[in-house]
Amino acid sequence: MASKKFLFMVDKLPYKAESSRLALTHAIASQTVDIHLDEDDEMEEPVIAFVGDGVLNCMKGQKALECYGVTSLEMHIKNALLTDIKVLICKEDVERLGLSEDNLIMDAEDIGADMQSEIVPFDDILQQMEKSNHILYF
Amino acid sequence: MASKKFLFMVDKLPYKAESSRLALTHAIASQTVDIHLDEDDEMEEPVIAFVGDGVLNCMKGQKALECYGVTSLEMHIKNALLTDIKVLICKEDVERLGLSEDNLIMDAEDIGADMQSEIVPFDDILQQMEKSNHILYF
Amino acid sequence: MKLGVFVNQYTKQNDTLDRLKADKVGIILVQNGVYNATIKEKGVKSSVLDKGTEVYALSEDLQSRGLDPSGIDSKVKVVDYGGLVDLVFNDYEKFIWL
Amino acid sequence: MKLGVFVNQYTKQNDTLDRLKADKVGIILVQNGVYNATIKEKGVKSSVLDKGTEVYALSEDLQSRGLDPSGIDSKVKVVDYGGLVDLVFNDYEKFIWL
Amino acid sequence: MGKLSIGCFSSLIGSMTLDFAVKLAEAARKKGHDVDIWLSGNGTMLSKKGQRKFQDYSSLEKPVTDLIKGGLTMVACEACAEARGQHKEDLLEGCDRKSMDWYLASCFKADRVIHIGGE
Amino acid sequence: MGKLSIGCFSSLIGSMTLDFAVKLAEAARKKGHDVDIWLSGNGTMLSKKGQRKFQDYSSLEKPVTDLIKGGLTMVACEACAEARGQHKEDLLEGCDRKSMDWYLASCFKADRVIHIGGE
Repeated sequence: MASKKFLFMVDKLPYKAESSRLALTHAIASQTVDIHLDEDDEMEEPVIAFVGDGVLNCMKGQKALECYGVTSLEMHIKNALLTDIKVLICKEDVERLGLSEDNLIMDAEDIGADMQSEIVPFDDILQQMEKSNHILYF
Repeated sequence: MASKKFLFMVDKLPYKAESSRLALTHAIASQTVDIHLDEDDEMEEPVIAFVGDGVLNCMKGQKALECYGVTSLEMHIKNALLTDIKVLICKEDVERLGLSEDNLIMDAEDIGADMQSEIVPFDDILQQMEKSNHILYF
Repeated sequence: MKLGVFVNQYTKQNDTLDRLKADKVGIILVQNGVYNATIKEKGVKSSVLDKGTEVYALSEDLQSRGLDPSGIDSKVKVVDYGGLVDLVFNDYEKFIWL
Repeated sequence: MKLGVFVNQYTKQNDTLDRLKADKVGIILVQNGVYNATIKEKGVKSSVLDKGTEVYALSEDLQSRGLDPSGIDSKVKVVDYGGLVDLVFNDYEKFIWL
Repeated sequence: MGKLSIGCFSSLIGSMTLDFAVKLAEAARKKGHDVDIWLSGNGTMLSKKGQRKFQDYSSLEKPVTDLIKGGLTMVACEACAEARGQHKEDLLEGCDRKSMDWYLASCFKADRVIHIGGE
Repeated sequence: MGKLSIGCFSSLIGSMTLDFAVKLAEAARKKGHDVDIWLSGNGTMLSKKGQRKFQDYSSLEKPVTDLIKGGLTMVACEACAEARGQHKEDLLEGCDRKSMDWYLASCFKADRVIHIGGE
């Protein structure tokens, strides 16, 4: 039996490249990956890490649906939390950009998610890079 | 009778965005714009200015055709000179990037063009911006 | 020359923007350019705000990104698409999109 | 972790690249990333060259851009697509594309 | 009332740049201005008919079709479209295809030009 | 011999990123490796059949078709393609369309993954 771990990393800004949105939808697709795997293969719950200016994807109160008719990154991040994906936000970048937990999507309780986002030092993200079999850097 | 002047500016690198290529093909298309204009309208010979890292489009010896089967920016710039388009290259950026006339496409004599490129201070390009009716910034 | 400069990226530095010396340069923050209106990196506001005699930011793009209008630099005027059309026809003659 | 980092842009600064401390980081310059192998801005070579234990540049991308192989920093090994495939399978385990 | 020419060189969906162009055009039309839109490079993707609407992707076929019906002129670069496998039969209703000189002429006749480059 | 999965999220033509992916795949196939290519986001443009060849535009339909005939697997994201107006009948011969989980499974089974993000 093989077990593998994937890390999704995002350093692109939202609403300019499609990257951050696709990072989230691909990570969430891990829910249904089983149908393509051998019976004894298993994919571990993926981790998604926002680094660099990519942490701006995690800002609260995004009104993209109202303004442009397209789901917000906020909705995608909440869906990720709902599907028990670990969401990491790089502490150094949060501080550099003058942000705090108050500005960021730290949970998705409103849609019933238990999982919470975590603001962690880059070193923790580096550890995830080391532990993962593959890194999908969006 | 109306006479109008267009400035094409390029600050994007070659072979990453299609921008610089399209700047040149659009500028060269001014040759045939007459068919869409009123009889007494006239478009002045356009100017194309490379600024910022965009001056790297002007490097000599590009082998894009050999390596990737696609015409090089060098061929496009030479075609622009052949059609008497004024090609300006920003002096400040040429110097910043450690380039000189030796590295850059300064003429297209090999295909019979009389026009030569000119390395000029940004102030000259700013003057062109002021004199032009419209600026197409690629 | 009344030049309207669309800044569509959260950009730290742009050669052209740094060098512009038009009589009247207006900065129009759109798309990810709107982060320049609110984010203070290491406590310092974006240098883009110092370039133009006027600075505008598109409200729809601020809202989409969850940027709080109360956190916007006082120099920045917020406009919607309708206001942008008026700017384009009434206040500037030429535009560049950086 | 043997990490291969594709640098595909002529980039002045990248947060992730700055922070990497992998045991073996190899920098692979492709597309406009190859300018880092030759261009010295204001006489100073690109800081990207100091990040990896090994630095490679793709020959096809150097040639496409008219970059003179003789001007390439001595630290940089030039590889073609075939050489790149060997790097991918033999020298590194994971990759990121910046 | 004036005439605005918008050149779009940016790709569909991800960049939201075509969304910007379409919303700007809508607002300009509402105020009675004439608007031309030129699609070139990856921008020609907007001229492909049959774009399916999903909420996760920005979706522009409907607002663009409405704008064209209301008098906006939209033209795509023929060569850029063909190189992407978009042929005449793929073209959005009411949208035309021409060569690049059309865009220059549109700018020539315009009071204002907003040229939006590629990615 | 190993297996390489390449994910491409970048647009056709302008960026030359798909050219990079195709040339890397060619070189890997020549050395006997298995290669999967996943096209998502603007990368799905590569799965559109009928791309016309011009010398001013990079042109990939022929090399990609040859690679597929030679045993490479290429799959495009179905939703990303539909949102761009590319339907089943537009699909390049030999290329398939699936949902995103297919790519994750391809990476799962691969020895090496090169994931190339969007613009």
